[in-house]
Amino acid sequence: MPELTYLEAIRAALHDEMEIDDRVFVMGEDVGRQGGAFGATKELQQRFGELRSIDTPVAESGIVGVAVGAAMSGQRPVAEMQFADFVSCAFDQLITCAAKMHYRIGWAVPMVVRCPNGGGVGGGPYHSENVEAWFHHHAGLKIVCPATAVDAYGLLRSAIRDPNPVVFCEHKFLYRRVKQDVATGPRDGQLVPLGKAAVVREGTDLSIITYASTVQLSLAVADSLAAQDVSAEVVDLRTLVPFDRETVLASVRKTGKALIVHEDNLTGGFGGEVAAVIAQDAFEHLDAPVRRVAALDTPIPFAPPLEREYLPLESDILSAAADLAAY
Amino acid sequence: MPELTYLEAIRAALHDEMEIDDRVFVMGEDVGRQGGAFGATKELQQRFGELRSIDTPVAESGIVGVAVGAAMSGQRPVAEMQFADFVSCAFDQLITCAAKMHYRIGWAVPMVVRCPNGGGVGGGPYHSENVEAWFHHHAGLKIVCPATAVDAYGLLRSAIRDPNPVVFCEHKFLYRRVKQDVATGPRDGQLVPLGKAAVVREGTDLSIITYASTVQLSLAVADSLAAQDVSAEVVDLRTLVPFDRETVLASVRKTGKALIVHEDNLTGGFGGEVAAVIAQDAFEHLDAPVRRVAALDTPIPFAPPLEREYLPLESDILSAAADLAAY
Amino acid sequence: MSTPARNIAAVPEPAPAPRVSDEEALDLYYWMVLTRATEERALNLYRQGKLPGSYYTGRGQEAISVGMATPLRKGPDGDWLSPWIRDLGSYLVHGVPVWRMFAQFMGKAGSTTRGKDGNLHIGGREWNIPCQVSHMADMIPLTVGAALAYKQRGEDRVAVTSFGDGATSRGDFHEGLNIAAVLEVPAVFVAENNRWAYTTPISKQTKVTDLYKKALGYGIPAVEVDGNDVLAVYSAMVEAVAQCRAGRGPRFIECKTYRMAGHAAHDKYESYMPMELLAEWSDKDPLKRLEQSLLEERSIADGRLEKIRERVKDEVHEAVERADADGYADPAEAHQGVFAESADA
Amino acid sequence: MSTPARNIAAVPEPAPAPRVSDEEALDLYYWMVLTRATEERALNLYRQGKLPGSYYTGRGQEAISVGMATPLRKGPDGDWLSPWIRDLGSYLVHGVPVWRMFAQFMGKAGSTTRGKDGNLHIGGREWNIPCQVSHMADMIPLTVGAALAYKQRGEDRVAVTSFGDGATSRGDFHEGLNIAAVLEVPAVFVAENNRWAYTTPISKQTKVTDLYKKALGYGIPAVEVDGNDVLAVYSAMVEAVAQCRAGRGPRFIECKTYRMAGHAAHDKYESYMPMELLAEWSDKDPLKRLEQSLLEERSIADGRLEKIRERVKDEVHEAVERADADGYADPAEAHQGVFAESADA
Ligand SMILES: Cc1ncc(C[n+]2csc(CCOP(=O)(O)OP(=O)(O)O)c2C)c(N)n1
Ligand SMILES: Cc1ncc(C[n+]2csc(CCOP(=O)(O)OP(=O)(O)O)c2C)c(N)n1
Ligand SMILES: [Mg+2]
Ligand SMILES: [Mg+2]
Repeated sequence: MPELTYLEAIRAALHDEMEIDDRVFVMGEDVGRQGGAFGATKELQQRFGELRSIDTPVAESGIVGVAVGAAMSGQRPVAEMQFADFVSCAFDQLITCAAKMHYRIGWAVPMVVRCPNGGGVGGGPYHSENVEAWFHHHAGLKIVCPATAVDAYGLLRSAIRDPNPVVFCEHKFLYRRVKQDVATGPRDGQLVPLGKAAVVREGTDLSIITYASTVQLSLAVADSLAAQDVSAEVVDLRTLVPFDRETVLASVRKTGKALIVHEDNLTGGFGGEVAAVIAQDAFEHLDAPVRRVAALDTPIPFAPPLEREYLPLESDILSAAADLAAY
Repeated sequence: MPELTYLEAIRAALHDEMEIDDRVFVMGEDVGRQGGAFGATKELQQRFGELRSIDTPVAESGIVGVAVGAAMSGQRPVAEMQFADFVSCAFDQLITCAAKMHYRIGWAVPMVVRCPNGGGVGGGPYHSENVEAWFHHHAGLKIVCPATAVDAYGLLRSAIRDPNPVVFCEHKFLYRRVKQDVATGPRDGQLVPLGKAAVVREGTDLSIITYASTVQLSLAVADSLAAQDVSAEVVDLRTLVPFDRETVLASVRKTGKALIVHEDNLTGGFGGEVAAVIAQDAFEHLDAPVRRVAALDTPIPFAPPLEREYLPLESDILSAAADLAAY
Repeated sequence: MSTPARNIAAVPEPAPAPRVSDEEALDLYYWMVLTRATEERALNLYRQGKLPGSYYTGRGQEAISVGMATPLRKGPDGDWLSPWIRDLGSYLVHGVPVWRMFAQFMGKAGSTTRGKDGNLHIGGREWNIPCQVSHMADMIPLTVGAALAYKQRGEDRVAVTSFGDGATSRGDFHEGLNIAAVLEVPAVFVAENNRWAYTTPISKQTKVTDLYKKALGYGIPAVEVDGNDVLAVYSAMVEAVAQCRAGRGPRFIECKTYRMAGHAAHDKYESYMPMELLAEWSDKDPLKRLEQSLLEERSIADGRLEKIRERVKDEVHEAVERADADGYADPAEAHQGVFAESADA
Repeated sequence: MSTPARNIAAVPEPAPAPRVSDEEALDLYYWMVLTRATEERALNLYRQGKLPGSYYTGRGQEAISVGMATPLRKGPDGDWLSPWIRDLGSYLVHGVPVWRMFAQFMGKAGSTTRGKDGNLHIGGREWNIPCQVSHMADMIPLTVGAALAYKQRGEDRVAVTSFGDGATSRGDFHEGLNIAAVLEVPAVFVAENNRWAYTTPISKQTKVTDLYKKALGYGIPAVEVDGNDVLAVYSAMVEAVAQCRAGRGPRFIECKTYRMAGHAAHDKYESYMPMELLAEWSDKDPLKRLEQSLLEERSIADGRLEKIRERVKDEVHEAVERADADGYADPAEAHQGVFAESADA
């Protein structure tokens, strides 16, 4: 089983799906010969040819719209946004065409839009956004946010096979910083189903509900808490839509306390939805306020000290968790 | 004081601001000679000329981008989307340029984007959307959702004077169905400040927190509850950003129970954010789960029986409120 | 009487307009009469308060809707056709039964969307008609995507979409056409220049009121045809489709026409559309013109036309009855179908 | 040696290229040398790990960045200028002090964004330079809006923006240009055709690789100039600005050039850019060409150029020192400024 980075796992998933399914192809700016800005599609053009690894003009709306049409016509497009931030330009195509086609006419749109997400890389306001919460309001789109290499691989393969449009949020900060043994291979690779959260650490005193880049931070916080005799459970949502409400509610019902953590900014982030579900459906088990830790409600500043201020840090999570534990 | 419909109040606000401030102008598809699809800009071109009531090509992204540039150059543009739904095409300009300009460079962008919002008018999936929750995630945009003619007038004037980009959500269903005496006039018209919720009915047993088209429904529900000796407080948020958290929290701390209602669909709606704030900051006063009543998490169906099923009805609100009161 | 297509870009001259046989011309006549009759009936139903929403008519543009659809292959494995809201005729020609059009307008369960969408937001896999959205020009990139799929699989199918002059102002028109050109996909773009977008005259829409010239900016071969002459539209389409099937990349056809009524049934167009122009264009009515050509140039007996008109009358009558008798979908269906369970459902 | 601009649309012939005086030419030289020196220094700083993010150089495109900015009026009441990321020279010419450029790259408090944004996302009211966003072509509609404001108020100001060949594929390019044409606003669009967009050659960006031809689709008069000849760019710009100020609507200038390095400092461009072409274009280096023209055609003494180069060296040195010495903004500032308190702040 090869040890792969998160980024290599993504490339492997693309490769393996392309290998077993002729309908799968990648498209986007510079994805072909170059293999994309981050190398996620590297050598796929050399292996599968120009018709299955398509360099496009700079036109995100067009790219996503073309993917919708191809998906409806029997293909399985995987469109790359060079940075997640630019999916703003494709917002209309995603919510208007991709999301609502099946509901209206029963015609499936099996496609994936890959979005290199997230901050912590000195990218400034336009190369750091977390875009997952731009879409969960819009019924018809699935949203995936892997935190590990194994999940990146397994969830991307599931996303490609899913008959629905999937916004696949890859966290750039994790690309080269996270490594894992990943079971790959066109036939033997290990898929991870969409819609299932993972309890990545069991605990009894409080639940930290999180996804993507803040999963590692939350696990580190759980370690620190353990040293203080606090037992924290960590739930990695993995997919936001479908939302695994049962796993979240079961955890909170058990621990009685919920801390929701994401790198995305607070207001309108997915955490609000999670908090609302808990406040309605686990209310009777709650022993403390539902807390959220997230980034500032501002654009993402560029200068390193400002960006650090913007992002939720391990220490922010720890202090919120400790407060909650002591409540 | 003239009795005006909600729509007439909007037209009056535009007229009165244009009358006292040469920098204010309207632009959009068919807003000129025609006065817009709904007549909100009727006769403004005849009164103020073609340079202050501009018919544009069909290009929402261009329209909003042009408004941003004009706003930065000393004008006070009010751009109309023919239907709110089409603001999807201008999403990028709103979140990328309008929202983030001031944070980055301290250069104000005083503009308004008027969005005829909402369902209940047989408009189907693409002429019925509520778009307010597309934007609260994106720091830098104000969001206004009036429920009455007085507020429509007063909030629109405040929005035009505000130095920030404002997404002004007008509810089409209310356009001709809501009427009120409105104090108008370029100098004497009554403004309503952004960021202040209104307690439109006082009560002690539960708080119904709502905005726009569901305010009337909630008031009717409060009447029904009163007949059952339940005293419901109704809070009309009026603006979602800035969010009047104090008024909401004060109400919930008083009543101990919160029911959040909006016409927009549930998941990712603004109600999730409200619920999260309550679950964190009014937890100690809560005597019951935080409940939400909203539309289905689906596109908005066209056929009348399906649309009725989709929308939150007075009876849905009433039964949730009664449950909550009995909790 | 067919106006020859004017070729713009530096590409192979179009083949001479194909000879249209009498039978083919009569077929075009049938579809145009059916289109007109369906729309007239729908407008009446709207006025009687029997259709929710509003009603958008394509009266006067039937030569385009019928002419562009006729050369296409039908069925799930046929050509992709994504027509604009003026193009009721395209839906009929490409296979949608008349009664389902009425069911759609009424929001009934028999509509192709089961009442979930209205208007000409009609479609289905069985006809390879995607269900258009309201957002103008959005279907252009989708059409390019369908064409790309055919090219990827080496199929000689084409993907066709139509749109109005107003749609040419939108970014998706631009992005879609540019990508189509660069990727050399078999797509045909049909611009219906009826000189109005709601109340906006084309002079306020663009400085380049000959829309075929816009295709030049993308390197897409373009022709301009008389959009009120069904034989001209049909011939241009036959040629464009042939070029596409032969792998020569996308084609653009501008159909010059005029909007013969308001934007929609509720639009008081008399306040802004010059009556003289309406009268002038009324003389160019595409159905009248085809009729004349059939009677005078082709010496077809009026009886044959009369028979077609009678047949259509019956068909429309039956269609309305069937749609009327149809029920609404169960409200429970409003909850269903957000996600697909399988891609082939 | 100035290549005459080629006029495309059917509009008044441009006036003969204005005679550029020796003093003006020397001024252009100063700005080009300053631009080159600033960028070389910044690139070194990047390589030393002193700049966060990446570094984007406009080396080889200084004739455009300097030539287009020079004819504009400076200051808060001057012309709007929204330059592309290759156009560091435009910022300098239009008024931004060199040290603040370095402060920007370093993310320091003295940056025009107080470290909130990086790269050439630089601006401020005092120079009438909006702060560009990353999203290509987004600044085009904004520029049209600024021009609209000037037109509404009857001011003879112009609004100018530049962008790369890649940006022409985006919807906002299309919507912005079309609106500008229809509203006849005083905007100048400067396309910098350096034949690459990241790793994508122009042949995969568009079939119409002469970008001035795209302006035709909007009815905007367009010229094509040698983008490595600062006098040609300058002259075309003088003319375009004059037309705008005279109320004759928007203008489009395509500057043909070549990208002389990778997309950004981290880009291994050797893997995809043909070396022969780079060598060929290296001979056309705009700075060398201007130098030659000054020395040979204008017979200016080398000493004067040398003095300019020395002055620039000092200025850049001081600028880096000042930026280096500058601190970061207080982290508390990250919380501030989402909303404006007043429109004039
Ligand atoms: C993106 C978008 N903006 C606005 C509208 C509202 N709208 C519907 S049809 C129309 C005018 C259409 O004009 P045109 O494209 O010329 O087609 P025609 O109606 O003349 O056939 C407008 C503005 C829309 N449907 N989509
Ligand atoms: C909307 C959008 N998509 C993608 C990108 C990523 N990106 C940054 S620069 C660039 C290429 C720019 O090419 P061009 O416009 O030719 O300018 P040049 O770099 O050649 O000066 C790309 C694709 C972006 N900035 N914005
Ligand atoms: Mg039209
Ligand atoms: Mg370029």
